[in-house]
Amino acid sequence: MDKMYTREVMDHFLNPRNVGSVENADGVGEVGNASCGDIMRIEIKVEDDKIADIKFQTFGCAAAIATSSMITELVKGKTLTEAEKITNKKVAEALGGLPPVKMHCSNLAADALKKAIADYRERRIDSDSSGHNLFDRADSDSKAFKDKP
Amino acid sequence: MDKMYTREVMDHFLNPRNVGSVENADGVGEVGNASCGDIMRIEIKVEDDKIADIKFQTFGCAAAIATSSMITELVKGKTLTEAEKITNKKVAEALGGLPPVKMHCSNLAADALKKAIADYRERRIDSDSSGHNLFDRADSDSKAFKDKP
Amino acid sequence: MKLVYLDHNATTPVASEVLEAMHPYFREDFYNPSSIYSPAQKVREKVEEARLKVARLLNAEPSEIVFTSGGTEANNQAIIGGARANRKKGNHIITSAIEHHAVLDTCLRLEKEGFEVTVLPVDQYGTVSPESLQKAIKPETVLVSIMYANNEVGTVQDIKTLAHIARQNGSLFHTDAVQAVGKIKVDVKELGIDMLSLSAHKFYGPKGIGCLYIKKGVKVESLLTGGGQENKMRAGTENTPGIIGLGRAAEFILENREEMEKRIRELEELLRQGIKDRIPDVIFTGHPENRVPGCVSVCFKYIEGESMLLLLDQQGIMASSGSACSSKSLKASHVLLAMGITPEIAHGSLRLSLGKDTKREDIEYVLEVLPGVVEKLRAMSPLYRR
Amino acid sequence: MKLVYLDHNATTPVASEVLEAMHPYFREDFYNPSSIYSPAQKVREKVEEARLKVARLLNAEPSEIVFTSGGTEANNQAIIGGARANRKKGNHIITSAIEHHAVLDTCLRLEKEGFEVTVLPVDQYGTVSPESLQKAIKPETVLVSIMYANNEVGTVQDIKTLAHIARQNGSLFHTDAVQAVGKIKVDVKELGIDMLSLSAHKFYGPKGIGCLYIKKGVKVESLLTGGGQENKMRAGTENTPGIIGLGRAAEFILENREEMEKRIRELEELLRQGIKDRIPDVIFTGHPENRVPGCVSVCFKYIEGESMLLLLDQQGIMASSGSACSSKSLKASHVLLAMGITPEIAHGSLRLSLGKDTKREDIEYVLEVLPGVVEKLRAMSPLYRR
Ligand SMILES: Cc1ncc(COP(=O)(O)O)c(C=O)c1O
Ligand SMILES: Cc1ncc(COP(=O)(O)O)c(C=O)c1O
Ligand code: FES
Ligand code: FES
Repeated sequence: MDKMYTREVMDHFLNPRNVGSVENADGVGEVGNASCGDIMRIEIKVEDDKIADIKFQTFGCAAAIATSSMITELVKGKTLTEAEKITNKKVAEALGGLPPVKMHCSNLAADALKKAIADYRERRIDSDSSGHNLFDRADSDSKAFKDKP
Repeated sequence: MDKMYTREVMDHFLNPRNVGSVENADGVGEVGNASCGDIMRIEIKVEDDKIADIKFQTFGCAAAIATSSMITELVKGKTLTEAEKITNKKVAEALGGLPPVKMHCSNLAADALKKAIADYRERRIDSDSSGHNLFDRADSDSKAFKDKP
Repeated sequence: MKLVYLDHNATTPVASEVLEAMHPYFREDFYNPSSIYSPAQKVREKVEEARLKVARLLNAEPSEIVFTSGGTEANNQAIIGGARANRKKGNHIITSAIEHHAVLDTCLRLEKEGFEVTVLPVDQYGTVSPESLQKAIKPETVLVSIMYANNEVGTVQDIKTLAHIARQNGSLFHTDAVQAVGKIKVDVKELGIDMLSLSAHKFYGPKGIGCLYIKKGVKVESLLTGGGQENKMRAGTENTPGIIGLGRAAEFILENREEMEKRIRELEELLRQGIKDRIPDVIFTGHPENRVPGCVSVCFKYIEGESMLLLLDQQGIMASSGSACSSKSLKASHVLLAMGITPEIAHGSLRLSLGKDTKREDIEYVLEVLPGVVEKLRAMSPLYRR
Repeated sequence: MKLVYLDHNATTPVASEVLEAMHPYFREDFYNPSSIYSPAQKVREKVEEARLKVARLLNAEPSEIVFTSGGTEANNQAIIGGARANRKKGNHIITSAIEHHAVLDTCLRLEKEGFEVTVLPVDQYGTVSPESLQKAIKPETVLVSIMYANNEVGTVQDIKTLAHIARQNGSLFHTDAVQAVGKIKVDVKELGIDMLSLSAHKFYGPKGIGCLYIKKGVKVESLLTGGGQENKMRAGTENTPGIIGLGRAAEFILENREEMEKRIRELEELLRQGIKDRIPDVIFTGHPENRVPGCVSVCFKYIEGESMLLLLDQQGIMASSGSACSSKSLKASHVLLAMGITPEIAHGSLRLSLGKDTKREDIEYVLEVLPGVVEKLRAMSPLYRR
């Protein structure tokens, strides 16, 4: 008895913004689980404490893809503090709402972003103190890649 | 899932033969029960041990009416011994069969006839020995008339 | 031969508007409404639109409507599902002596499962008295199921008062409104009931579809398990043409019922008066006033119903009877017997039920034919004294 | 936009012959077949004629056919009714891991009522091995219910052998043949089964009607109680247009199935080969040979089903998926999981099911569109390494 997706959801699903990965990302967040049918990965480039670039990759349903796309649009250019304030609810609202059964996957987007920001912050501390290679780390962070057959 | 009535049943129901009562009947048989929805009354006139006249009255469904009509046709002119041999099955067969749910009311016809013959025989003994008025007896035999509001 | 259909309580023809509304969903828009692609989603919308229309007819919310395969399933669902889901409250069920078998037999089935069943009596008009319910109800009463309008005699119950008694006692109240919907105004909120059954084919919708209204918050176990359709309340691929037809029929009733009722009541009066004037020894059954429109239930003394129906059929008149002889049971109508009518008289019952297309000339034709039929059978009857 | 319907396992359009056969029974011959007057008796004859046609399709006797509101009700009726009526034999039920929810959930409901339920596993092709049944069956086994053909992957079981094992043990054998009837030959006598469910809308009949075959002498409790229709096995006013439509669809299948099967199998092969040739990293699911015609079930690695369906829908292609994301559950298809497919891969499942009206150009169109859809989603997927 659900309504199908809103026009905004369909727009972001069919024409997703900011798909892909950021070269030399400063922060990477990945949430979800392939066995549950959804994985969302967000990579950010940070300049002046602002999100200068952001890309996503998503394995999941149309709602998952649309929320990923929408959140990248919402936070691009924002300061990290502003970006962190984005809630799952805000993303869903920006999409004109999501069907109740799809709320669970909309939760992924804000979580992935927060994780990416946290990763960025952590790396700064790490690199400040130990100078690890950032790129290596981002890559090994992905559980999904390890699962890949 | 029953078939409806055969052509013969409908013919005897729509154009029942020998409806009514026999004046100064020699034997009367009544079976059934108004509360069960069926009463069959057969009156006979006997001459030379043969059924010279026979009439029926029936309160009941089409099958009850048709079997009454059919049995009167089957036994008219027959000797009492021949008439007594008529079974309910024979009547049903003569009608080309009856739906299974209607078998119970087809049982009435042969029973009513047997009762009429038995009544005739009994009266002969009675009248031989005690000379009771036959007509009175026939009338008081009817339970149904007493029930009548 | 002239055909006169006076058996609208048995079933009704699908209204042309309704059939037209159903038509596209057999072949063109045949999609499964649970499918994800847009043509199927359009069918889903139509299903939800139908739900809204049914809800509107009953003054309910769309989410309170569960589509079923008809009145029988709705009644089974309400009684079995309602009783089982609320067993903790108790194991006592109350119903009435004049219910349709879909209610009565279902209650008796629950009796075998350990429920206690009280069957309330009715008066000579077929009315259940609120006092008898008040007396019978007890803390363990899980469910009360009393029909809105009776199918044989048309008597309408005071559902509002009965439901109030149930509610005061914390018992669920269900009503079988199969014979009420389409004939009289039905407002679930005003009645204050928990569940209501209806069946589309009784009001110019298609056969094989109906619904159960379940008030928000009322717990009912589903009867059929499977694919999770109807909000997990009724499994099975949706009968989309049926549902859409039911919706359209509901709309039709909402728009036309009052005008129809007026016209039908007039013709009914004509028929009643005509029978009274022309045929002696008749007994009209059902409540003298609280009756659905169009139901003329009458017993002709000394004769039996099936024979009457067949003679009427010979002349193109279609009707029904509560006589056992016209059914597969051997007992006369439990409804008439419960009203205190003797079996003998009950066997002579005839039900003439009028509908939206019944015309004055139909009634006149029946009044021409019926006296002869009755006379012919009475002439054959050993119970009748000329 | 070109529309290509490849979801015939979900539902099928009513064949024009079938709709035509149903048509008179909505309005003109709308009579209740339980009524006594001749126009109603003519409808009764048509209902019995339909029963005969269905019986003929299955090689059963007409008296062994009970009409229901669909496959779900038939399954519920068979399992609940069969288990309850034969409880004295024992309280153990056997089913398989790949059943439709109408079977699986119903067995689980009986589990709550005190029955013990064994769910047999399947191999990678979705086949239930006779050995596993032989091992699981015991004196207390009342009922074995194993589906004939699976709705998601099309695998056909060796019902004859499985039924033989049940019979040897004195257990009832039921098969959900909803996806088999219309696609392959079904002969209840040859199979030696006790009960079989089918649903009209899966083979060009209407929605909301189906039937349960119950072998003569097999005791089954009725599910719906009420008016005594269907020889007391299924209460409720008969859905006459539905029943007559089911009968006509059965006749249609009897006449056309073989030719249809041949044509559909050819197109199916074209589709399979085309997918193999054009798209890397695909896994075809279901049995390589024992499969109903027209069911192409395939998993595309690294992507998810619902997104695929919606992109296909954008181009007019209608299909389905066993992905949880396209359903209301959160688990991937229990069928694919039972076959040992990992959840990750199961989420990328697509089912393309062909039907009688599928054309070569439809397949060609899908082969044009599908690679792009898969590629677009893979490009977005974090699981996919270009
Ligand atoms: C294998 C199987 N069994 C049962 C059903 C249920 O049939 P229906 O939805 O017609 O009740 C379906 C289809 O939905 C099915 O594919
Ligand atoms: C009062 C009443 N309840 C229930 C039913 C059952 O409805 P259906 O036959 O549509 O299942 C009927 C009619 O048959 C009825 O008159
Ligand atoms: S990713 Fe599965 S429901 Fe959205
Ligand atoms: S007299 Fe009642 S069934 Fe024949």
